[in-house]
Amino acid sequence: MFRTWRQRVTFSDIMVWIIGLAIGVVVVWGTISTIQSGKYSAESWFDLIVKGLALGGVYALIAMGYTLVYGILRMINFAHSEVFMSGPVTAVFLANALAASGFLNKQPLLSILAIALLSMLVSMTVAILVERIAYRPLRNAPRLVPLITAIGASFFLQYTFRGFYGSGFQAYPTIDALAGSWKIGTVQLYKTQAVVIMAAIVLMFLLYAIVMWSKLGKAMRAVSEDREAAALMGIDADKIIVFTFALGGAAAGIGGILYILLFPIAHFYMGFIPGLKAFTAAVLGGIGNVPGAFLGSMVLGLIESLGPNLFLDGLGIPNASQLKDALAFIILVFILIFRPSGILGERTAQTKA
Amino acid sequence: MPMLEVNNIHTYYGNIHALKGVSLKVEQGEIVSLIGGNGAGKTTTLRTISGALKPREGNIIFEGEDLGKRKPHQIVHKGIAMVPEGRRIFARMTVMENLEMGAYIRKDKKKIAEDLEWVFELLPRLKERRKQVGGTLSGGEQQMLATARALMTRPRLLLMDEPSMGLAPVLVEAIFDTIVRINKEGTTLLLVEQNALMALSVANRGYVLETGDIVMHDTGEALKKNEKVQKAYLGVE
Amino acid sequence: MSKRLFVVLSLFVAAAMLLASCGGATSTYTCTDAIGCVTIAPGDPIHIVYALVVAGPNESLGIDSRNGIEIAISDTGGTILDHPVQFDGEDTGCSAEGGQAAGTKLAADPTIVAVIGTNCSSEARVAMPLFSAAGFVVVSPSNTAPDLTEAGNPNNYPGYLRTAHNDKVQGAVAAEFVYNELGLRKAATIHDGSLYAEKLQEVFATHFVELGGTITAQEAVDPAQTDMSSVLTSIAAGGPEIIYFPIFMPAGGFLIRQARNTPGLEAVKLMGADGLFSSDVMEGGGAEIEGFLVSSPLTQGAEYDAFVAKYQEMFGSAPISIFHAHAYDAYMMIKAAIEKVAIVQSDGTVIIPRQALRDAVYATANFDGLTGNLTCTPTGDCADPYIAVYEYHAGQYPPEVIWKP
Amino acid sequence: MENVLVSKKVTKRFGGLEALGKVDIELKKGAIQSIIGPNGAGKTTFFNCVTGFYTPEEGEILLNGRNITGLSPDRVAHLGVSRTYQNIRLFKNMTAVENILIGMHPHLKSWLFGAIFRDKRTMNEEAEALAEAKRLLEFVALKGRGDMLAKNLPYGEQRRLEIARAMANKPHLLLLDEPTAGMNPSETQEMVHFIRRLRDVLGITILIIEHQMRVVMSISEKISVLDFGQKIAEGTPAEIQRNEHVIEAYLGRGAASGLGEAKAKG
Amino acid sequence: MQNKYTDWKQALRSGLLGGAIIVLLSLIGIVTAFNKTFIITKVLTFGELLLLGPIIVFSFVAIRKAATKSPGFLLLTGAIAGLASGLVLIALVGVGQLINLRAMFVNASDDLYAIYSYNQTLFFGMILRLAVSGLTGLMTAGFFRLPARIKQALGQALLYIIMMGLMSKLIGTVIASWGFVSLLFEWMFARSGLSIVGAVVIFLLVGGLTYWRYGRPKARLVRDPKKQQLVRWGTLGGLGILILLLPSILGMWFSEILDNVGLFILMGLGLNIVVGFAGLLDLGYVAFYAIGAYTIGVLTSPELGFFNMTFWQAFPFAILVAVAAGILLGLPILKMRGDYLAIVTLGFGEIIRLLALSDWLKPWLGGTQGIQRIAKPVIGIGNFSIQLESQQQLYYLILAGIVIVAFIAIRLRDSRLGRTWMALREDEDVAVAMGINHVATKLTAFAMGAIFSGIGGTIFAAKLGSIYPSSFMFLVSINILSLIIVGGMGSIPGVFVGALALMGLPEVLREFAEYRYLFYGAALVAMMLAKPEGLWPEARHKLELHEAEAPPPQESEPAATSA
Repeated sequence: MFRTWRQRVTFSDIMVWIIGLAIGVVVVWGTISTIQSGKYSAESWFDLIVKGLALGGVYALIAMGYTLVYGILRMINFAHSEVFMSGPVTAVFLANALAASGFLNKQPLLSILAIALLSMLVSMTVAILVERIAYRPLRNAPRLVPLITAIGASFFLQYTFRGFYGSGFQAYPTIDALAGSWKIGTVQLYKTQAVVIMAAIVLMFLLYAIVMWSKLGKAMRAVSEDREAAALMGIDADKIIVFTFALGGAAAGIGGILYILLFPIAHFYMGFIPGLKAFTAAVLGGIGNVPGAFLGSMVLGLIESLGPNLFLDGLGIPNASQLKDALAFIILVFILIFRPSGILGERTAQTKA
Repeated sequence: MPMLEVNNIHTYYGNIHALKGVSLKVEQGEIVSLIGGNGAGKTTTLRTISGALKPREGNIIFEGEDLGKRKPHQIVHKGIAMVPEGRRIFARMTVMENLEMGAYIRKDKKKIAEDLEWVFELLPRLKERRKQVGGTLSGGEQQMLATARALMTRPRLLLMDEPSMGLAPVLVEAIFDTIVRINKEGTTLLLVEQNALMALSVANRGYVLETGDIVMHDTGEALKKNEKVQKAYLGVE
Repeated sequence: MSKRLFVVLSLFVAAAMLLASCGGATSTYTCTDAIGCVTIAPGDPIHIVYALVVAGPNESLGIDSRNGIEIAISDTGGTILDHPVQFDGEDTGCSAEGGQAAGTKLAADPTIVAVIGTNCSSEARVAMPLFSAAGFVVVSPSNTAPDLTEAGNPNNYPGYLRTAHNDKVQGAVAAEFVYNELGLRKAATIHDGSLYAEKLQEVFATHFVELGGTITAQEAVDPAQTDMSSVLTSIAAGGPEIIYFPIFMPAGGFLIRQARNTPGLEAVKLMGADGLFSSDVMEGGGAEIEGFLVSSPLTQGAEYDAFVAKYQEMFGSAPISIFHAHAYDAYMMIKAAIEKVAIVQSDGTVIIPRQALRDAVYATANFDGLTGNLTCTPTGDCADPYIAVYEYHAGQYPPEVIWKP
Repeated sequence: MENVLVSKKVTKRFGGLEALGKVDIELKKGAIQSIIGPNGAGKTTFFNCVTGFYTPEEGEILLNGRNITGLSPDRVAHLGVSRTYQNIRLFKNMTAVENILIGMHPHLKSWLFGAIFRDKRTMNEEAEALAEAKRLLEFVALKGRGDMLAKNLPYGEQRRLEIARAMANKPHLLLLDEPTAGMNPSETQEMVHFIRRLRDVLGITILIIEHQMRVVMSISEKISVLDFGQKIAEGTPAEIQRNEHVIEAYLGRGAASGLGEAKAKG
Repeated sequence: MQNKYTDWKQALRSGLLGGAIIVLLSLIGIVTAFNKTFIITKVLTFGELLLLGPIIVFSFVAIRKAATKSPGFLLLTGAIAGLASGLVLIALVGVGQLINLRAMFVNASDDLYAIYSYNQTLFFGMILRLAVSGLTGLMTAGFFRLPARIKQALGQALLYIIMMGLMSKLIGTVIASWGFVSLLFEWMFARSGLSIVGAVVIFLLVGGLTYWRYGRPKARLVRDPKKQQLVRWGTLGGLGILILLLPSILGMWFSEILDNVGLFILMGLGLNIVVGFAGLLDLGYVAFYAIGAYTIGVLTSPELGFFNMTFWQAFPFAILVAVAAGILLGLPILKMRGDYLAIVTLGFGEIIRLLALSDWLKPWLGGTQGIQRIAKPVIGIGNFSIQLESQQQLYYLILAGIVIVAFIAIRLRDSRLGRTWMALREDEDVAVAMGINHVATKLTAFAMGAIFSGIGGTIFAAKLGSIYPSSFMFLVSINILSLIIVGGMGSIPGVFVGALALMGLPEVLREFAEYRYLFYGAALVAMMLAKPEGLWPEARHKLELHEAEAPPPQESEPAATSA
């Protein structure tokens, strides 16, 4: 047994384990010393967890777009961050108009639904247009070519919306119904966060249901497995691909409104960072996998929110939150070292050979 | 009027001239076998009929209608289904989901349920496994599933590409039994086979394809007795 | 191909010689300026350019400044000394390499009289050697790094001036205000990784400690960051009485909103700098804006209100960032200096001696601008050191002045 | 004679599924041996275990007496094991010669330094390798096809090129996964001769997975039959054809009797 | 009749689409922004061209698609398309009069409407606009009817005028640096755009030449192969000399562009090894660039004061550090496949930037304030040494770097190592089964890439003299990746072409100020749609793509399980 073990392990494996172990040790050590120092109260931790989950919920909705498109076309839709952006930067005008007329605070639920609907429609339209113009003509091109058109489309969209609405910041109005918090024992639960988490969970379940149980969802999975075989069943792959983009776009558009509830400022450049994060989350969970996107997003949200204070603070690193993203990526590497296809990803490497 | 008429089609892969004027006919209710060596263009012929490839010349007429520029999924709507080479079932979907995909183009729920029963009766193994994920089925079961899936589209013409490939000899017989039964229940079949002996045994008529061209055409029995065919495809020396 | 090219070229040359021989007016003025003159023929425009970040993630800074200049041009009828003003320029990207590229391009154009820029101090450091060598006079509306105007510092180039406030001035004023006026003793700071914010909070912290206060934390965020919970929680652990974050929108808006929702920070005072003196802060901060303090030069009154109205009219939105007024003043200063030194000939030809122009700008004193009373130091700091502190109230813009020196 | 390959109770599981259960196979030096069995019986899994792609959960694999269980595939290749694939897996966008040169990888040494500076040793090595590659091409009757992209070769030639690539490693043990798949009877016959020649001329030990019973029966000295990951029979072709288990699980009555006829005729 | 009806609809649809695109461009703000940018001074502005261009394109499309080919009908088609576009514009103005579009679209200003209506009263102006639109469509149709020879001559001439007009400022900058020679050309250009005389001259010259050359076979100068060889060497030599003289010919500003292009060629060659040869999608290539730059910065800057080395003393360390980082990063990630590798490398790039930015490492790396006063390279010995400072001098350093790196890249491609990379790219499992140690092989590719990128970083640091974390954004990685794909994956000349196109383009597009990324994005999409295989693809890849569809997979295994 020992012999086989030694045969299997190479120098590089050992190095990788050392790196993994080092990350693990640093994280654990940091965590222990942070908790020992007692700098943060339990309320603070609870607050950070809730905020992390809310953020994760938003990421999850954006990540859906990446994961669905990846599943079906095996390509990273880099323009998705702009699909996400286009909804909220457009819907802000509706929101402000509603606020000005006083309708927003009279009928908050109805208003939010209207705003979300508009945001969803815009994002969906943009997603479909991008597919039609930048990706469809390149269906048979080498794998990386659509990646470049995606980047081009991303630039184009950013500056198109910048041109439309100007380069300033557009703030969303405050919704009174969502202001404030509930007190549970000693901890505060802010209404916005609670609403976002709930909405994200419900929406993710809805999306999951569409993908798993609806006829179109099943067709989508069929196309993603084998486009030609699906065509032999009478499934129009082009239509299904458009549907996929539309679904991903819609999720991103609604995600945009949830995002705006948390961070109520819209800007033409607002898509880049959440887009990147959501993409990371999708990979973390195992790209192409819907529950994976959800799980990955939640993990990422928690790491971002808790990470700097929990892992780094105790190590005496100043301005830990400046390294928030670095930490998130390091933990991504750490997870991928041990699960090379993401948390819920299929172990593709094994079935090949 | 024949059910399917393929007239002088030329198909290319890029610059490679794969089919050089293939013509064939399938009559209602027949089993027609297409045999030939590897690279002769058998699969290409089927892919051209099913719309996955476009012929540069020639036309394909099904029930009097030119399939011309139709896309594969539109051709399915016309009543042609195909069991592709290598089965290509949806490996991550369950048997039931695979069959549902077969019925994708159909709306009538009652009719679909009836057909499901019919398919299960035809291939009882699938009924036992209907909750199982396609990828975990054995090779023979996958072939059954692929056939059943194609039948769920309720085709009038079924194209089968190498149904016996990679199967144990014992299963090959079973598959051909099924083929004959499907035919008896009213589906016309166009069969591409490597296993020429079996293919010609069940076929009403057969075509021999060589380097993209039809070189021989006769009834199944006659071809089986043909000396050239025996030598080249049946391995009789 | 090459043959065709040859034919084209030879035809050009022939035609050109023909034309060149009939042109050629002679000038009656000989330039004696140490670094040369710009001659503007009758009817030709005076060329003033911007070197600002007008594309990319930081573009609102530059576009806003550029809008300020365009208002200044339009306010003065689009002319200087009866010559039209040609106003164009380059994007600098708020990065060193962008500054170098833009600087090189502009430096190659001898018709340029003056440059308004740059936005970011990193750009200035690489672009200034080029501008300076080309003989331009440069006035920056938003560079705040102290080294740029520090005597003897290699980054201080001749011809460089600014209407923006040196971090040293503003940071110190803010610290004094917090310590003396508010009477607070424990402060935390946040910067956003920009040169401006980092330096400003550093000056603030140093000064605050000198005065006898304590700095509980010096934190940082990413300007594109939206979720501030981890940084705020970390700051809350130190129990500060005030958080000073001299950063920009939108990160500033998020900090304002989220600070109140962080356990332990419900009652803390918040303070920003002129980077957060703009109307979007009102919207960005939402209901939490109440009581938010900023330090900023005194830009109030009818003049500024008229300016904002004009901005709205010309560009379809309220000012999108903060240095528009500084940029406006920069143009006005340059215009005044050109008018002072230019030699106008009888036929309308204008000759601008470059060194004299520089000297004239450096000599600006008691210039009445939107950002106060501008007087330039010999190293180029022109901003009015008169910095006030404002307090935001919900639904009221501009904010209320609560303290003047 | 010594055994080139010995597998002792090799077991491989995927999740709950047992793909191989305690499989014992021995391969004598210079033998041509076959594994048959229905699709999904674990034949290719066994190949993957031998070549190091899978690490068996239990059991040992010995190559020339050395335990190679769990060794990474590249190291197994260095020990002289080559294989071909059921569905041809050439480097499609590389030329035939380049494919063979890759097969020679374990025998070449030049690396970065040689690549950049092209010292004498590297140049010699490359020249020799090229000559050797051309010899191999000739051996598999692909002379003059060296500069064609692999994907542009006709099917039969691709099969032969794949074998040539496997041989470039100068293997002790060659694993062929359905070498006659998709060939017509006359092509198949050629392939059978060719495989024999490999063994007879070069002395390579060969293990084949094959579906065409005619080929299996005529070429193998010993046959192992796998079904559901279990070895259900082993023996000479004649023994296998008579084995009731095998007939029931795999061959079927018709095929078994058909083979008998063919044998009788041939 | 049926045909005519559909053609009608087609014309209307094309026209409306064209109009929609004009409205889009207007709302983005380009039309207003370039209303004062002349192509031909006082005659045609770029803004107006944007209003007419889509009409020309779409009426052209309508005419091309029309099934009926009678001349009269085609003219009508063009006019209809043009009028339809014009109507869309009128509709926009109409809506703009009714409601305040500007509350949402900042560019829907009165200025825009004034441009639409040629500064006339709204009513008269809109009629004028409609007429001009219709006329443009009609003229496009008329143009279509012209004999091919005239069509080509006219088309070429107009194209040249537009290009030269758009680029007039740039060309002006170059010409201005030529001293007295510049006088020969100055008359062609006005303050903005071409002068009228210039435009006429270009029109006559280009049009005339095209007309004259039309249909004539291309004259071969030399037929004798030996002489051809000579000519080829002569051309190469001439090209070499030209390359050496470029900075002096083009002046400082173009040298700056060339330097930037050169730096990206350097790095592109490196990334080409990683992505093009070895097939590893690396999205964090900027990390090594940053590492190279920061190593030089830390080692040479007197401001930090640790080492105060000279550039050349620090240079080997920079490369060592880059390689070490390449290996350190490579080890944990090279076992990951495809897109997992992509995201982790992306993360690595960000980690490096964030560390450089962090206050934690500020004492060593300068944090936000960056590192200043980085040493410039000095070449020569003793009294005969010069410090490479200006962009024109640094050009030669970069050029030397490119020559060495390109040489190495070519050698690597044609070696056993290059072959091995290619095999890994094609089919990793099989390659490993052939005895290739994939980790070591990929690591070598990664390390080579890191070296080249590191070299790029050192030159970058020296060129700027000061570095800030903001120079090492994710966008840099994306740019380098884009350039090798635009150039043609795996192709070494492709890197040069790609770098020129992608790095040169945004610099040239500076003319468009804040809209340059918009044009850049559109150009990127257009380029890839037009040439998916890249501008200068590797011979092999060219083969691949031209055989549009691959032959059917010969596998018997279901494709899905192996994906």
